[in-house]
Amino acid sequence: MWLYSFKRILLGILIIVVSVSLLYTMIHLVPGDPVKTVLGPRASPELQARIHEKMGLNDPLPVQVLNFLGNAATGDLGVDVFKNKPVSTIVFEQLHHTVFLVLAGIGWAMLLGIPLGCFSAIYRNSLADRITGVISVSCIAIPTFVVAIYSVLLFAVTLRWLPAIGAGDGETVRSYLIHLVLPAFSVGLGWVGYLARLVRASMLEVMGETHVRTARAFGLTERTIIFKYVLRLAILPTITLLGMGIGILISSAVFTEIVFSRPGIGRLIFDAVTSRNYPVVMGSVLVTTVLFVASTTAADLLNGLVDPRIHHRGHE
Amino acid sequence: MKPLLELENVRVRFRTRSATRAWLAGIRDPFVDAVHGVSLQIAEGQTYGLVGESGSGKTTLARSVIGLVRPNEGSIRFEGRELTGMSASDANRFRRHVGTMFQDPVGSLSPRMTIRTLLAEPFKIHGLGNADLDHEVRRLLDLVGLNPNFSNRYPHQLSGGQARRVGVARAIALNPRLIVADEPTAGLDVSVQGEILNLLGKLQEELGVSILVITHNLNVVRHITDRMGIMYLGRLVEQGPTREIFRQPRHPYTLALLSANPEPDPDARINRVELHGEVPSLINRPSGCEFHPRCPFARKPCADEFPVTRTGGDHHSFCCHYPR
Amino acid sequence: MNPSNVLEIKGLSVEFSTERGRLPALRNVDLAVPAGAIVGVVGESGCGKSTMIHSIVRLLSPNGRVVSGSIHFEGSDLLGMTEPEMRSIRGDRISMVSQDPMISLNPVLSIGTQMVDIQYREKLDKSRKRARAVTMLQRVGIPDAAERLDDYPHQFSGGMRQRIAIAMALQAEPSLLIADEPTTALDATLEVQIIHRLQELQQSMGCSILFISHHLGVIAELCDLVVVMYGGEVVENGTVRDIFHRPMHPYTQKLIECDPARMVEITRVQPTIPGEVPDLARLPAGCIFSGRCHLAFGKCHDQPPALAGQDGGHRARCHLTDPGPGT
Amino acid sequence: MREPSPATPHHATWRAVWNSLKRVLREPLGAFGFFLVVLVIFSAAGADWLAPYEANKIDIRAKLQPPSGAHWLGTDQLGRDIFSRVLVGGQIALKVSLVSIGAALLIGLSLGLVAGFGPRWLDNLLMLFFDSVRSFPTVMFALAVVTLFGPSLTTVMIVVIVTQIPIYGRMVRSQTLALRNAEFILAERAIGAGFIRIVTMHLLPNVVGPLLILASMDIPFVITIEAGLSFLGMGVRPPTPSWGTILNDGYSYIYNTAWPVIAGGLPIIITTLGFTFLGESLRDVFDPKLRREM
Repeated sequence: MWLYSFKRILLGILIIVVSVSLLYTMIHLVPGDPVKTVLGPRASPELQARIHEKMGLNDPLPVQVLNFLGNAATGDLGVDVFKNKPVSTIVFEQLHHTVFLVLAGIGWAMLLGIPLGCFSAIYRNSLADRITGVISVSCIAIPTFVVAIYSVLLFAVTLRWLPAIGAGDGETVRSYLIHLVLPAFSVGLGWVGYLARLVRASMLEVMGETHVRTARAFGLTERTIIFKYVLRLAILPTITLLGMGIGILISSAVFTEIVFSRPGIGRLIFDAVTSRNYPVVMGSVLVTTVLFVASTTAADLLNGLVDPRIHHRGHE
Repeated sequence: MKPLLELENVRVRFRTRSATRAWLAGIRDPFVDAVHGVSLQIAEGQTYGLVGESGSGKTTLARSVIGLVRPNEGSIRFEGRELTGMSASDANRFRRHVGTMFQDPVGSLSPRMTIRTLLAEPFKIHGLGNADLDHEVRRLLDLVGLNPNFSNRYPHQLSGGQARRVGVARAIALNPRLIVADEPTAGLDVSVQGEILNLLGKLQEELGVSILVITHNLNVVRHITDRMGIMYLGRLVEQGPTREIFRQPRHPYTLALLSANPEPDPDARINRVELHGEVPSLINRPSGCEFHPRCPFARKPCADEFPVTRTGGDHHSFCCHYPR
Repeated sequence: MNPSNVLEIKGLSVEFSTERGRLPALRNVDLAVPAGAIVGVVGESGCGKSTMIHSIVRLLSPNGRVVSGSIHFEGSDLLGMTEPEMRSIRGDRISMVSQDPMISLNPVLSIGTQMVDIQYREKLDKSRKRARAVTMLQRVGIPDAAERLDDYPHQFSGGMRQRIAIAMALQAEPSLLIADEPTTALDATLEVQIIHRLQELQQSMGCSILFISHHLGVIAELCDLVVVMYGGEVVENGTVRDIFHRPMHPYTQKLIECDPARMVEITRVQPTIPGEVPDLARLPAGCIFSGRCHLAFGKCHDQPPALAGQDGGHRARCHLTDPGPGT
Repeated sequence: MREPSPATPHHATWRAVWNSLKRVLREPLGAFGFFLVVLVIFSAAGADWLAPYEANKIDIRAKLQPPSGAHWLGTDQLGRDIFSRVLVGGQIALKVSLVSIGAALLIGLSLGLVAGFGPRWLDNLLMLFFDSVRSFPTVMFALAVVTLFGPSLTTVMIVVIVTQIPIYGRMVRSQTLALRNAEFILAERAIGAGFIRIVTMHLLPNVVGPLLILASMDIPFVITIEAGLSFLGMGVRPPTPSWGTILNDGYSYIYNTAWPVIAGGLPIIITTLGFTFLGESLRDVFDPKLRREM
């Protein structure tokens, strides 16, 4: 097992290094001087040279990439030359908003989606199952930002039940939570469908396997069979999906954050992209990539813990 | 008799771990011998049966004969010509002379092709595309006893026995000198098994081909082969004329295998040689005679010394310290 | 019902509804398993063996339905039971060993957990249940059973897994064990080991076994009584000697003849049964075997024969052995 | 006895397609999805002569009007006819998704075959590449690309192509690895079939079907990306209409009128639902594993 974990973590680090290097290289291969783009055409040559020096743009590209990665490993993501503030500070000022949003979204999706999937699998082909199926598929199909806009239209503009803008006054927890309701709803809705479909499909697959028939033939109660013999296996693909889900949500939070004008890492990147602020783009993309890889890796490791077939692979 | 196929000291090694993994785990030799030191000959028109349980290396050996697996040591000669290390085009020419049947009757036919396409394929591959393919397809179907309108069907529309017949037709399409048949009766009901065996027998008589049969079914071997070899852990532990081996098996493993074959007669009294334990893994080959941990007759030297191969008349050879 | 029988099936018919319509997979099947006996069921693929055992434990797939007939087990009708009543019988009075040991155990639960779970009816603490599991594993020949209790199925070889499956099935000392081709997936030398172990355990526990196989040699060696099935019907039943020495039905005769192990003389031309197993969607009007029977005559093609012969003894479903009423 | 008719494989293929279509249409959801997809395709294809107005024609006097006989879906803040813009936007959305999925399919297929058949190190390298691209969440990647090339339709397509390649590549690779040692492939090798013959005649026919179903189920995803990026102002450049820009324009005026938002969102919902329902029932028909459950 530890060999498996070690390999999986190593792979995760490798993936981060490769993808960030690719991005870094791409940014620097694009024609045009990023500094000029940032400072505008009328900046003095001395200022340009100083910023060049400060951003380490005079080194050859591989050195730059290595420097960036090396610094990143120690927590230094570079400096935002506009605000003269470390990028890491900027990123971590915003990150928790996104994390709360994602956890709230995936949390309610899990609480509803997984039981719904189990229910559908147990009563498969019933009317309730069919209706759940249609609703789940529809939830998956409708894009998050459309859900977000329509929910603003319905709950904020028309019904005026909930606030549409911002993350609260920043003083009370209650206000923060109220402002979280609609964003979390839109972020999670598609995942309710995803989880319900996946849990249903994998439960049906497991329920068709011979060992479940064996368990039935031993007269085990339906409760034991479903919750111990079936769910334990059927949950494995769900864990993997959740790992990916958290990663995907962190990155796609930008839509929800724009629609609801919430602070967060998505919005930060969006603003940085619009103003072509490369250090902030790089820094925040690196952080989200790390989070993405970390959550998928964690899911795989969790899978390894739950699934003895992976667990024991090291011994053979 | 002139041997058509000659194997000498064939050894096939498989990698068990990648180089880096083996290095990490501290294994210096990350290989196993799936086939080790196998020598055998098949004469023209002869049927040779290769018997063994799962993991004995019999399928690997067959695949090295048809060139799907490259032996690491030893030589394979077909009509006196060396096959190992042959150029790709020579190997392809050689393939015309060898027909192959794989284990799974339906699964060894490409699923999205009609029977007609499947039967015409050997001709196309070997540049005989201008032959009257429709005629050839009908001839082959007739030869294996299938109605010509089977040619428009797909493999999944056939029963096991019918698919097996198509497999036979493909194997004999180019008039080969040798047919390699891997478990030709696997997955077929008893009543159908006989049909396939009869078909092979008939074709052998008409076409004069040699057949190498790989099977775990001793009954098949007993009835259709001239010579047989018994494999255990990648080695040939005994080989000789089939009648001779059934009459007097010399290696204890052969004895156990033959006696493990229950007869359909409630009054048959079987002097059964029962083995202890299970087949060891190829990674941990036992010392000395590799069969000794399971051998009911093992004595002291068996654990230490590898037995030499002895010959007991009429090309009957066995690899045992204390043959029966 | 005959009180000396543990299991008695009478006139069992089962249908499956499929895309091709209703398939009558079993028709009018009679079968009896006397207490303490090993009854073998022989037949080729598609003869309805599996459907029959799934009907006994009432675990037919959802599109299958029992049309008529009764299944009496220890005096009570299994088909009339409620689901909880049926569940109290499964695994306790009737247990099963299935064909492929690689897929019949739950892959993510240790065998100890699975063996403790199936003892849920016993009022014992967990350590006692584990101890019982170890004893049972030792009896089927698992070396180091106590140390391996927390291992998972994938850590055992195929032969070991089948032993574990047998241990689980016999744990509750059932009165009937249904073994569905338990040795088909194993090599010959292992097959012999396991059959002998099964025989020993049957003798020491005194249970009955319904043993399904297509391997005539195994049936001849292990069983006391034999039932021959073809195309969803019982075509012949009798003692093992009746069937192997005095087969009455042409199908049984041919089947035994076809087994290459049977032939003392080495022959290059093997006997076969020409033709194909009948399509369940288009059954013949007469005898189910008439299309392939070399002895079939006029009546065979339009009148289905009845299972006839000695009551409770050697019987066959054939017009040749049963001239029918009025003659 | 009947002479064997020279049925070409083409014949059989079309008949199989027709049969599966019939099976899809028998399911209410499949039929509904099929209907929606046909509707979307027709309206996009015929956008030029179906649209009552020129999509970019500004008429400030008629701004933010509710739906009426003259403007079926009302007008936006510049008085442009939303119905016409929706039709033209649909054309763009479909074009983007078909072109980019097609390109990604071709590249993914080739890379997957290379990974499946090539040497171990190349396989590992490609897998690392696939995993790296995938771990770059689509939206992040899109933003990064927009930073480089600026917002445009091409940018959207590049994003889609690059992010979809690993999905198809991985699938083709795993299929190839599974089939590479399948008995029928070994049998072909044994009769001397060459590499190219094995790939084109025996491997691809067994890989392409599932791949196409997968790709058809990706169409809604791509439409979402296009609309989403355009919504953020990082896709199609104004004034070219896109469902995303229609939504964005409408969102700014959401407290004035709800119609532009509703009109911009509905086509997205209709299209994604249509393709998803159709894709789901196609998969049910083609995936025998699921069919057995029924």
